[in-house]
Amino acid sequence: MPTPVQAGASVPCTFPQYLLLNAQRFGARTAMRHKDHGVWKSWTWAELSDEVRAFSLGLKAIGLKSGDKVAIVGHNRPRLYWAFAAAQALGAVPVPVYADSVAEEMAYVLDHAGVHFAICQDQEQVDKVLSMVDKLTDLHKIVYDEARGMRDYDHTNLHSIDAIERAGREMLASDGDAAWKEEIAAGTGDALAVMLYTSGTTGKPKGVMLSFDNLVVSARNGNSFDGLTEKDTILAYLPLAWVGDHVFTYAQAYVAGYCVCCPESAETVDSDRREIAPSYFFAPPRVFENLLTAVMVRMEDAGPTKKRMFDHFMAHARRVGEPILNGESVGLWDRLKYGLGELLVYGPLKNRMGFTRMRVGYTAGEAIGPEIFRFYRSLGLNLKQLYGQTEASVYISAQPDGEIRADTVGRPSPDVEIQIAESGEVMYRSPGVFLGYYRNDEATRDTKTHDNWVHTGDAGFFDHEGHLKIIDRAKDVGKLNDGSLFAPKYIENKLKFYPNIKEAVAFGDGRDFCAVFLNIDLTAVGNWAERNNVSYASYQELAQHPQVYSMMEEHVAQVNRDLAGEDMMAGSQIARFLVLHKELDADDGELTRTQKVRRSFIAERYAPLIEALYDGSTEKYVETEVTFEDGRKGKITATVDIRDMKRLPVAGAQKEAAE
Amino acid sequence: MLYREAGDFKTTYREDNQTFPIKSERVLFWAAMAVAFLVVPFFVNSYWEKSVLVPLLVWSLVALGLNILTGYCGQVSLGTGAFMAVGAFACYKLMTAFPGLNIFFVVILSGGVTAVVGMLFGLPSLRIKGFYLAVATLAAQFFLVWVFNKFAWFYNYSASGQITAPQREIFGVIVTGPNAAPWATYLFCLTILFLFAWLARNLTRGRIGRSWMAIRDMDIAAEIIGVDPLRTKLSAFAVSSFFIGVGGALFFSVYLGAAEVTEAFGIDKSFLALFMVIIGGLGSVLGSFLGAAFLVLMPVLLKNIFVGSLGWPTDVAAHIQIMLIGGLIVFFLIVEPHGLAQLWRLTKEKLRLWPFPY
Amino acid sequence: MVSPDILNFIETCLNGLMAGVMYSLVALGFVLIFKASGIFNFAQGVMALFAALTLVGFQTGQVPFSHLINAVFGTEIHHWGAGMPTILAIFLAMGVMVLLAFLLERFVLKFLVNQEPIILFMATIGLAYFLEGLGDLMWGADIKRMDVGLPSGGSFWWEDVTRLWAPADADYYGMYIDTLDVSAAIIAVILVTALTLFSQYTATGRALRAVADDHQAAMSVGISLRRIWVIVWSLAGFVALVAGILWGAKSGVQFSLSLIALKALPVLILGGFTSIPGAIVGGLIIGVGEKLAEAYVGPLVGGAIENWFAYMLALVFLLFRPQGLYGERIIERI
Amino acid sequence: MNVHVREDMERHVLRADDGIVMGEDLLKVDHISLSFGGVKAITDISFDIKKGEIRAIIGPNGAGKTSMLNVINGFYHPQEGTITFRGKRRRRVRPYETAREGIARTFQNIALFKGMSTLDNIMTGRITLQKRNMFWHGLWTGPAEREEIEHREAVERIIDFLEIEHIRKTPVGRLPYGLQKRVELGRALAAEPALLLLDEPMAGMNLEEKEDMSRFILDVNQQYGTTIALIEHDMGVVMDLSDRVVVLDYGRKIGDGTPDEVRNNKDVIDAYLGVPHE
Repeated sequence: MPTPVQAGASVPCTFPQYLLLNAQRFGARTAMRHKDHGVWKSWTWAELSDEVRAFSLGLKAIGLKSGDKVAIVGHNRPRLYWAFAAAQALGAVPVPVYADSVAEEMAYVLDHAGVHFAICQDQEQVDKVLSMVDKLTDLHKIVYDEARGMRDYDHTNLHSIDAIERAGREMLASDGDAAWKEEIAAGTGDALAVMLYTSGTTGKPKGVMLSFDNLVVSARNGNSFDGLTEKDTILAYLPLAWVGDHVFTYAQAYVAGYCVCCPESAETVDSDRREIAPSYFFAPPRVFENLLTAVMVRMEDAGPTKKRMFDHFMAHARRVGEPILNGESVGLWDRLKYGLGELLVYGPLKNRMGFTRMRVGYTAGEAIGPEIFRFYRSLGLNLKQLYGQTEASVYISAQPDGEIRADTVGRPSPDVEIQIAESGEVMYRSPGVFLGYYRNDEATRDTKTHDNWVHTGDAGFFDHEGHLKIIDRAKDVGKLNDGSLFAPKYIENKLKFYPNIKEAVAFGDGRDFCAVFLNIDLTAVGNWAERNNVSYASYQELAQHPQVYSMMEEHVAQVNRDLAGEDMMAGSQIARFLVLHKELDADDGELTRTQKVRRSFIAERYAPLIEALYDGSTEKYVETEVTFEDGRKGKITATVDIRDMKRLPVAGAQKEAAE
Repeated sequence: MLYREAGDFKTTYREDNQTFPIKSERVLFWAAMAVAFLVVPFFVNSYWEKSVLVPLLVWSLVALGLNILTGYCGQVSLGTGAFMAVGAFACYKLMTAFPGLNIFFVVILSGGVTAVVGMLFGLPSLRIKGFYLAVATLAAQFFLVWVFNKFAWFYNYSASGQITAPQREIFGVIVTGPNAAPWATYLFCLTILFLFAWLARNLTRGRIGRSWMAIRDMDIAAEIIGVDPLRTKLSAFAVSSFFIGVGGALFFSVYLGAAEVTEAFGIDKSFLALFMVIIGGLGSVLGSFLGAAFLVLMPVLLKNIFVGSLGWPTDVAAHIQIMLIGGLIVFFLIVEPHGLAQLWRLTKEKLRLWPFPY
Repeated sequence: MVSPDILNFIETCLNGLMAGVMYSLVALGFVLIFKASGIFNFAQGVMALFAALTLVGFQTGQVPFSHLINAVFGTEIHHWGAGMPTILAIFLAMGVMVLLAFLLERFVLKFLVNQEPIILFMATIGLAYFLEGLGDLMWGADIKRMDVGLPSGGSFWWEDVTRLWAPADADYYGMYIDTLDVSAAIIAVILVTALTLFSQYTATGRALRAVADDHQAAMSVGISLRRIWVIVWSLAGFVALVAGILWGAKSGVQFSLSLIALKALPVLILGGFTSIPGAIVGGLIIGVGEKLAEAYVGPLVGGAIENWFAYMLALVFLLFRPQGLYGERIIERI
Repeated sequence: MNVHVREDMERHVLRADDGIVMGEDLLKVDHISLSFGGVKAITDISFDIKKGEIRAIIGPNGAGKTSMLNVINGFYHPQEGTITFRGKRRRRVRPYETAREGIARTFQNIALFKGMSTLDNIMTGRITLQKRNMFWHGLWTGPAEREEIEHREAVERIIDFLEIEHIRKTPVGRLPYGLQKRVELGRALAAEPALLLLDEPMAGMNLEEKEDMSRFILDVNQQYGTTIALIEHDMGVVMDLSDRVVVLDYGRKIGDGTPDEVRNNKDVIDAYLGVPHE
């Protein structure tokens, strides 16, 4: 293990124990940075441990006790991360909540978890909690980080972290921290560490209970798998309530002792990442997609010479970049040319994206478009895929260095056992397997077998190299009426590779053919429109523009060509498509908070459109209800065009097999 | 393209505020300084010293001074030649009156004298603005040159009306007079320029610089938010004249050796300096250097081409040269009115964004 | 009978007025361009030099660029062999100035629209360098005599008349006045009057004034800014030609002729950059003031004060009246 | 409990400690008349601004509102009348002197320093609080740098307050109008003024920007206890924001009081409905 625990000391099994250990072994190393007021403020592990102690003692002073649930609401702020350890040190259980969830969603979680304390980032979050305070019978205290705007609030049960830390320091001065440390030392690994509410594609969120053992072992395995040490750096920009963020920027950081950097605000993430240049980076495919789209869009505007140079070197990178990264043998001339490309294109590109120092990068959550994945790999970035779940404390399978495939999610992670059920569903068993769903034994029983095997809900199989391949959600994989396999996500991902397509939803299960909804990417298509003098007044008008349709038609045709070339998927070529008149939006419930498509909801909401796809009409008039940013509701109407696509002949052998 | 900024983050305001915030630039700068201080002196000969390096250094200093007044504080001055003359004559009088005084201090004191004179002529700036002020500074130009011409005390009653720099040394090394070695005069000027560039950077980066720029950008608003216009403008005149005075002192004592006021410090010098700051870039320390380099090196280059390579008569070459310089100035103003410094900034921005166009 | 002192004073004033008219003439060139385009044209003086050089060149039949041609091809040409009548030469020179205005608009001004005044000002200094080099290259840098047939030399008649004004016993020989100055002044007055009439009573003149008042508005009513600029610069070229002839006839055509621009600057700050009457009255004040100062103050401080006196006069004046002679009181707004 | 705020209040009180209790007169103008070359801009106007309040000055175009602000901060000098600020009757002053006494303002037409970044513009607002002289600035390292950093910290708090982190180093000329207005408010706040004059802070803004700006103005008033006098045309905003309103018309005062009182004042209604003057 890269971070050997000192001989003689017992191996820590909780995060507060790791905190004290880190203060000792990495006392002078930077533990956390935060871009605040224009510069990166930083805390060493020793300072961090002091802050957490003061915070923790202060919380104790206002009545937080072991077993209490503490909601943590806000964006990636150092003090909210401290709140985790501060609460855990007292035996309390942190429950992070998505900061952008609306008051009702938040209230459900707070109520369901029965939180006693809510630690909020700012007035916005405090207001949300206060608006629902009547329903939250267990809630005693609200704590906030940024005081702005709350001068006139009733402060009987409202406290600022400043005040709490001050109280904590007073307590420390008068009583010392021996009792506090004893309490930490008494912590055990099997205790409940945190509760993470999964956003859930259907139904109400469920509270996944993870123990210290779950997290600590997973973190330790994760660190050793990728050789992460106290010298690494990570950017904390994903939602606190998401298991990935919790494991990568809290659990693994505490175990390895690496540095966590919090950006200044959501708008500055890109420039903050460039400044920090993290060595360990995690992002859902969407982030990589958006980055690539931005790259391509900007390169469209480059001068012809520069563009030709870029294209030339990118083509070269596609050819030799991955082999070089994988350590395969590549000719000297190709290597030299790749070196020149590094100087002219790859290096600057990585620099602009803030990936210059990235040693390990992961993407997960959804399948990433193979082209997108290869783009980053060919630049020389060690981007890998992993497959994980909240219930597994993230890791189920991951790609080891040098064994990277665009279409697999790698081998089982250390200490993880995987089996494929009869139904094709992937199941696993590991030390990271959750304790259960909070106050929902039924769901726990549905998901976890008595011998600790967990249903993932995903369909997949192992390829001949032993790599796990995920096709789709188990329940989403279906069949067309002619019996061909229909994996909607697979098709959607192929479509979404095109920068012009932001989102795609495929239909076909139990139907005669496959048909899709497309969402244009406003940035990319808008840019294209500007360059081609296509004028438009609204998203809707642009989406329905005939030229946009022809462009989409080309993309779909290409996807059909791809599909025709694959044994399993050839039958599910796209027969008809339409471009949606509005952008799919989480506020309207069409996407999850993690920006995943909610297929069934969409199918219901746009039923007339689906009907039109299958009844042969060439256009359809629809009315759609939308929610505006301020919460008001409105209606938009449109007549949506539908296009027919030519399906390429399926290879003869396949046809026979299907009959 | 050459910039790799990823991972270059600032943890204190001090770091955030440094002169070269990008690491590669810091390296480049100090490497250039090392070459200028440690390598060039070993290779400099009399031709390079007299026609390129020393004039370049001295004019850079003068341009820097004028840029403080015009570029940072927005007060256009056409009296630079005369202020250089003040520095030169102060230097001459000090050198001859106190032969024991170290030439370094003489030069600095000459700047001080010029600062006082500059402030005096800056007084009208409180009431007169824009072109009216520019023309008013011409009064200083003509008046001061007349004074140095008319009153023989200034040139110690020499028959020719010329002032001649006596030999002076620093740490035993001769830096003025006919016996000074090229490397010595070069290093002397370089050191002073380095010091003053550092000073200029310091003055322009903080409160003083901001108050100058506030007056420049919108004088009424500046006064309403608390900038005292008189003090601010006078301080700009003082600092600017200080720089120009030191430049004038070096121009006379190190570069020319002997000078006659109407010839050496005429209005053409005022225009030359103004061109340097405009071509180089108003409100930019770097621009002052670039502008000075352009206008010092261009004639040398042209002369080498026309007379050296093509073998044309010097008068024809001189005419073409002046035409070309005039044409180039107009060309530059059309292509990039914000000067070479802006061109550099844009290039840098391009390189930083590479391969993206924006 | 008048005392000789007073007569001397009057003589000085008269000479000052004469010089002043010439200053006004140059200043007028500045005002024309500044009003129409907001450009402070520092090249006005060099334009006068260039115009005069061209005129003399045509008159005496010089081959343009002969020095350059000789240098490049090793030839020895200088003159066509014959000159041309003065009046034709004047017309040709005027043609060259119009051509220059056209080229300027085409290659320089067009690109400098909407730049800051300081940039425009610097561009005209660049232009001044360019024209100076061009003039020298075309016609040579030697001092040339300008003779367009204007009378010159002191007027004996005026001397005789004025001698009688002094008491007979006074040691007074009459006032000296140069006939060249007189004819120059007369020409200048005619020109100024003509220009004023032009701008008041012709369509082009009205368009000119419209542009001066408001560029945007003028353009919106269909006045072509670019055409106006060519006209204005041609006019300025014409004024420069006249100034070049008059000053050239007086002191020869050479580089120092371009310095008359410097003479005009104090007139401008006194009279205002945009006021034609200001240019005239300012010129006269400066002319008289300068001559008086030279006569009465100069001896006290060692003479040769004409270089700076006008500036000091204008400066002191400005300190008490920042808006100039004809400007309106400035109310600052925010 | 409320530590952040308390600290900021203390800072403010240190500077504005003039012995004036909240709610008493901070500024009084008495019988002010101002004319330009015979044209009367303001005729015999008197009113007061109490410490801690938001005081609106309203009126139709040309009513003399901006001239009144210009008088208050010493840019115009009235021919008649007196101004009492912080209990002291003011002599004839230059605008930069009133700035030093604690009056800051924003302008109807944005008057930012176009050549500087957002950060530098706001730093310039602290010019009255910076003390180091040219000598120290020339040396930089040492007192001058320390002072600069100290003020940078204060400015960063304002940047945070106004939520303009992302444009910290952008030249202000490139910013959209609404943000420029915000930067200008930042520059005025940077002076930690006792009295803040806002000349049409919301002119030309869309609804959302107006809401933001209103929030900032209220926050400034509540959080820092800053007294604010503002000119604004949007009546809704004025009535929501201000504690008391003074109404001018043709350079005369025609109404003064709480928003409700003013709303029901007959002269005011006439003026706004355009009833001709007798």
